[in-house]
Amino acid sequence: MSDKSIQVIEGSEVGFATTRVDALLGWARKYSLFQYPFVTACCGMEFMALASPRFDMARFGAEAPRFTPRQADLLWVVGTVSQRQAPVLKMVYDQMADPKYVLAFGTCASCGGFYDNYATVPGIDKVIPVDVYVPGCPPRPEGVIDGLLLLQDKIATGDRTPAVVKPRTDPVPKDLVSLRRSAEGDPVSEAG
Amino acid sequence: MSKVVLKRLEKRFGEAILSTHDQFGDETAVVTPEVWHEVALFLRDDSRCQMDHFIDLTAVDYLGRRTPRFEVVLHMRSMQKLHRIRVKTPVAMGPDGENPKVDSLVDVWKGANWFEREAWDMFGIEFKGHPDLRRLLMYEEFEGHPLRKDYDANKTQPLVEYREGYEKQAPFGLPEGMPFGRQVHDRWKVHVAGRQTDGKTNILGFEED
Amino acid sequence: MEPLDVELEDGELELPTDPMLLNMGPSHPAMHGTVRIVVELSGETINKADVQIGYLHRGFEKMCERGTWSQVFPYVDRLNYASPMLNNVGFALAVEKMLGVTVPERCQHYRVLLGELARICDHLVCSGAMAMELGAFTPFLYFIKARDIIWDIFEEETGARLTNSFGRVGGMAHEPSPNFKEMVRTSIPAVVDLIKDGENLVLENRIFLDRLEDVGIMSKEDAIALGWSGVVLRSTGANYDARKHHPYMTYDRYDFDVPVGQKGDNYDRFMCRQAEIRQSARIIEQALEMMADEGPVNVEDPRIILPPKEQVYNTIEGTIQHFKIVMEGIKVPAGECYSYTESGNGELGFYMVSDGSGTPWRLRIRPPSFASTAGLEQLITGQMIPDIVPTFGSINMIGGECDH
Amino acid sequence: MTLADLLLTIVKIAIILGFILNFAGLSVWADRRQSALVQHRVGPNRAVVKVPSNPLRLVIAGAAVAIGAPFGFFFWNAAPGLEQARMTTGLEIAILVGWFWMLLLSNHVRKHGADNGFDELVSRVPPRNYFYGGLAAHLLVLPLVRALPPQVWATQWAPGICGTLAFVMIAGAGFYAASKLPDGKTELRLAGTLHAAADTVKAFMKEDLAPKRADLLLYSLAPIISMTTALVTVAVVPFGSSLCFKDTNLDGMLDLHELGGLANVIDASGACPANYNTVPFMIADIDMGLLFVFAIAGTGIIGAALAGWASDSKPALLGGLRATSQMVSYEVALGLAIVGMLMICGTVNLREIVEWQGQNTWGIFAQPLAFFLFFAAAVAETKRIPFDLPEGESELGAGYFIEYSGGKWLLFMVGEYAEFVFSSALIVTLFFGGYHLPFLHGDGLHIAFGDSVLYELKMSHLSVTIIHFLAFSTKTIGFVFFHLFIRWTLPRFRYDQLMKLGWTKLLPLTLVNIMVTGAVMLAIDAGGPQVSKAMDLVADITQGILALGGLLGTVAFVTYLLEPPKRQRIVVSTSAKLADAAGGVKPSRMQA
Repeated sequence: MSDKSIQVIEGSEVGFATTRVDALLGWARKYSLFQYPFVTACCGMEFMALASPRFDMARFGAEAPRFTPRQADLLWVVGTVSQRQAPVLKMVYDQMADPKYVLAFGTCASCGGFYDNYATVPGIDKVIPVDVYVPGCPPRPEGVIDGLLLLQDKIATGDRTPAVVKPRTDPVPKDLVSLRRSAEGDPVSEAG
Repeated sequence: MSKVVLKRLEKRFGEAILSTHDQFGDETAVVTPEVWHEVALFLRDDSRCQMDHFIDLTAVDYLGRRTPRFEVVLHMRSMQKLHRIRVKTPVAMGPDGENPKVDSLVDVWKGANWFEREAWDMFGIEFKGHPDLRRLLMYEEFEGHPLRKDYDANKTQPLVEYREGYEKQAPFGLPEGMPFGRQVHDRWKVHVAGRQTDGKTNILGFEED
Repeated sequence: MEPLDVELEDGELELPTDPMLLNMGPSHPAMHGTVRIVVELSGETINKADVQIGYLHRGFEKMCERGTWSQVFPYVDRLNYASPMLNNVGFALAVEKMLGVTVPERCQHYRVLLGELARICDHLVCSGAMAMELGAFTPFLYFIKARDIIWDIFEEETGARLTNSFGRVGGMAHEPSPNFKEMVRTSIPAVVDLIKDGENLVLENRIFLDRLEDVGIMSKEDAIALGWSGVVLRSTGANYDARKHHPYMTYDRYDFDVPVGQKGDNYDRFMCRQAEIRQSARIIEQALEMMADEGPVNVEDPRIILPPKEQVYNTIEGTIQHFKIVMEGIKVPAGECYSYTESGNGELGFYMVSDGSGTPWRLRIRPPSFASTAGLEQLITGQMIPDIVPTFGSINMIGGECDH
Repeated sequence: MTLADLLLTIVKIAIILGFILNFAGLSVWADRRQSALVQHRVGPNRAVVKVPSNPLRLVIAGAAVAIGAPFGFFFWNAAPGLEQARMTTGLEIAILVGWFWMLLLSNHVRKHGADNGFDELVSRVPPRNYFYGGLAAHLLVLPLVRALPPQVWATQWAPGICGTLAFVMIAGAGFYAASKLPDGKTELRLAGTLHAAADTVKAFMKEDLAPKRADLLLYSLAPIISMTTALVTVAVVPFGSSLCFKDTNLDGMLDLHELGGLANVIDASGACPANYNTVPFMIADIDMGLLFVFAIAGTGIIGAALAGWASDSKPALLGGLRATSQMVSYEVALGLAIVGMLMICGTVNLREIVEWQGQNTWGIFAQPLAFFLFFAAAVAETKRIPFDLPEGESELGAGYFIEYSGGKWLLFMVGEYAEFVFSSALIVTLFFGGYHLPFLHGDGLHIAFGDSVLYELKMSHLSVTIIHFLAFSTKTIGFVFFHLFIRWTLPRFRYDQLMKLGWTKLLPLTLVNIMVTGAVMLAIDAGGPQVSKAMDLVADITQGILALGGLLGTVAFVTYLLEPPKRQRIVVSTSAKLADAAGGVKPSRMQA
């Protein structure tokens, strides 16, 4: 079903009603990303920080954790996926209901990182498709929020091509301390 | 500080103690595999030693450096006397490439259980008398023992299907390795990629179809 | 369903039943993503349990045999990823033990400071996650908020929030930043306040206490035989803390207590962690006083420490020295050595075999939570399914070090 | 049943279901916003709808005019006897809108800058001071209006002017807000509640999976049972007092043309005068009200049990078993906990129970122990923390609905949240006076202790009804938030602890409660008129305490909300500093 709606949006013969419905669907999916945290390793520590008050993932509607893949929309793969873990990941992905999105959190999930050996899968895209890669070992929460916003953009436009979060720096006013920064400044909001 | 333990060991076991040293301040005794279990029991129960705190059990592969090839290393500590000691025993591969064997210490210290399973998993050292010598860190279908020096660090093995319960199921995926190739959503073109899993190179080659 | 046409004898009123196998993990909210527990249930009671680890086996020991001694630091960071700085310090001490060098006193205090800050983070994550898995979400948020304050210090000092890779053989990567002491002094009271907020929510709470008390009891003898160490061992009443009993660095000069439990149940483990946070704060206060503001941080040994950047760029000796250390690694004398420190979870040991080259021949890590996870089976057998959650949470299994 | 009855019932169903469902949706969202509360703030929410500004301006201004118009229009021809009340109402509304508007404006200007001189003027006063000023004005008006001589208020123009003032304030606020909208398109965020709307749309359009070996019929039936039972029970809860329509043709039936004949003033008891038709503000005014609730809620167990069994999944089965045993156990305590209340009121009709509380005292004072027992059992019935074992997220994944996805799962969630809004409503009805407010009677405000009257204000039937509805909603919402706070704080029980609590603590206590209640009732009956008079005075005092406590609580709450959040400067993050030193890097739109 998701594929069809995507094709309609990008196709040339677009009826007014269909685009309206698709736009509504895109909007709803974008702001209601129930997540399945597939947390395995170090990045989980940053994932906790992301869910905690300072970075507050809830603002994006993407924090409600569902610990059953059936009810989740967004699969966060947080941390290294080993050879032993990979089949589990595949199983979890298969059990998710469409439309489903995958975010590779951190270098290990994106490409295996510096664990280039017999035990580690070099990137989860060897096992499941990925929508957004967030590099970093572990990535800063700001970077992950960038990734989330990128994913939201992609969902709204129906674009399923894999994308990578690029590094960027935001300007910081002189007297702004870090605690206030996420509270009010929210420079990332411009991208969303 | 822990010299007294070494002295008592030498007194008790005599010839079976191959050598002792205290390099970098760590008192060490090398014993023959035959008395391995006996030494452990003695160290735990002797009133002057009381090495009741199990610390570590592992192995080292000295491929090309020493014979016998493997050395099983045991660290322990005494809660009361604060002694620390290391006991090692050299073990060799069997004549037909059989796995080296040594007595299990699970009945001496409970904690040895997982450590021995790990040593079996990583080095292929069989512990005689171990109640449940399964692989610990790797999966059952994994072939070889990765920490042996002759196991190539890059050698990947096929992914196996997730197992419910204890029983094994057939592996899935390509027989020669992981189903490599970038997986993307259906709409997107499927890239074909290959990775040599046996050799040293591991280059991901992408190709538009 | 089978029809129930079994002939029942007099007095035999039992239905034919099979025990149920339930699989928890490896991707399960309470299993921290990396452990699988297969339990055999009778009702909700666990008859048998099989703990399977290795889902985060990343080949740490094999990777260490491929690079130089210094290149091990990033891998060490990711062992106990709740407190990377403690691992860093532990590994640096291990290599220094083989090299026979001692870092200057200022550096020792600096290492202690960063290490104790990391220990607070470690305990906060463990206690917070445990409370969260029991259903009390707010204490977790308070603890993470407190941890973020400490991470700010780490970021200021090392440039990284989590995986610092800040330790070096023979010193630290950088000397303390000018306002380091002030940052720590202002942050620690804020952290302790937040921890109090979080604790007030759970420690006065009958439900929370009922879930913890008398659940997952481990006897002292068993804990010792299992090779437990750290908080989990001390909670059983055995008094062993490497910082007290085998002091390293400047730990013998600080005045601090080692909290010891009585029963070895989940409550004791939780309380020992919380008490240890206070002790760490005490150590931090004293170390701040003792640490000199000026002075060298690294040892003055050109075979170990990289030369300053000006020398590398401007003098041929500096370039060569830099090249030798980076490309060939620090030459560690041949032999074997076991070095241990008290990490967040207990005794973190490194057993190293060197053949005299710049690369470790064998680097064995003795992970504290490996031993404690081995005891999990004994802890949960006979308990109920919900008891797995606090028991597993309180032994603080960290996948990175447990699975190597 | 006449056509008018049918129409009114449909309207009532729409209002009540709308209230329950909307509020269930909103509380889902509030449930998730806990981290923001810990940080003493509500973060900017990202769910945004872009609306063209001009139509939005029309809507805002139009709404303001529509809300304000009654005050400006009807107050000019005040009903005899109600002039003073109309005057007070008009002034109070004007003050309320005034300070609230100024406060918002001042806050807005402080954050986003001033557009004109008026903005600057307003923002010179800190937002909190507007609240304090408004509060003083609110209190001042009450004695002032009463002090005025009858020559002033008994005329037609005094209430008219006050009503017009209220109209001007409301309409002015609306127009000024409309003028503040940016040109082109406005981003509507609605405090994050749009996320709840997004959840609903998304869940219905999500793929609906079912396990291979599931029993498809029962699997599909379970969520429907779960949700329907939660919604049906609402039918017997009174959301407000009754409306009285004049029975012009005296046939005892409500006809369509009689809908215009709403009573102007009724007497203090709240009962309609003779020749008037009574329309209670509940969907079904049935005599066995409470029994109906228990009967239907008991059926809800089937939903959870079926879901657990039909899913063919081990965690689901365990969750279903837990749900069944837990709900059956606590149903007993739940039922017995309110027996004391029923004995005192002598009825199981919820409307009559509320009326009894209005005339005497709130249930919490009559049955304090029963309240706690009932509350604990009700939380257990709704399967929320600390009793959320059937879901047990960290043990069973998601418990009995672990295999559900998409729309079916949404039904479970809506059912669960509707259930807990409903249980809040039931607690309010049984123990917190339902729609009743202290000293507010059918004919207006009447503050009296025993025989000494302190303050009196006549009010029209319609305004009393509206206030009653608002009071009920506010109390329910308050309890919903109480539920949320519990969920955020408490850990969950273990299965055996749960059973022990239910059978060995709650159940005996409910029985003790029944016996004590019976004994006290007998004692009061034996005491004669002296005792019952004293009881009446005590009841009045409790009402006074409630009124005072409610006012102070509201003021404290608003003051707390207006408190600027405490933020400590601790450490400036390094990356921020680096960017700062470089003069800042221009943000660019992120690209793939």
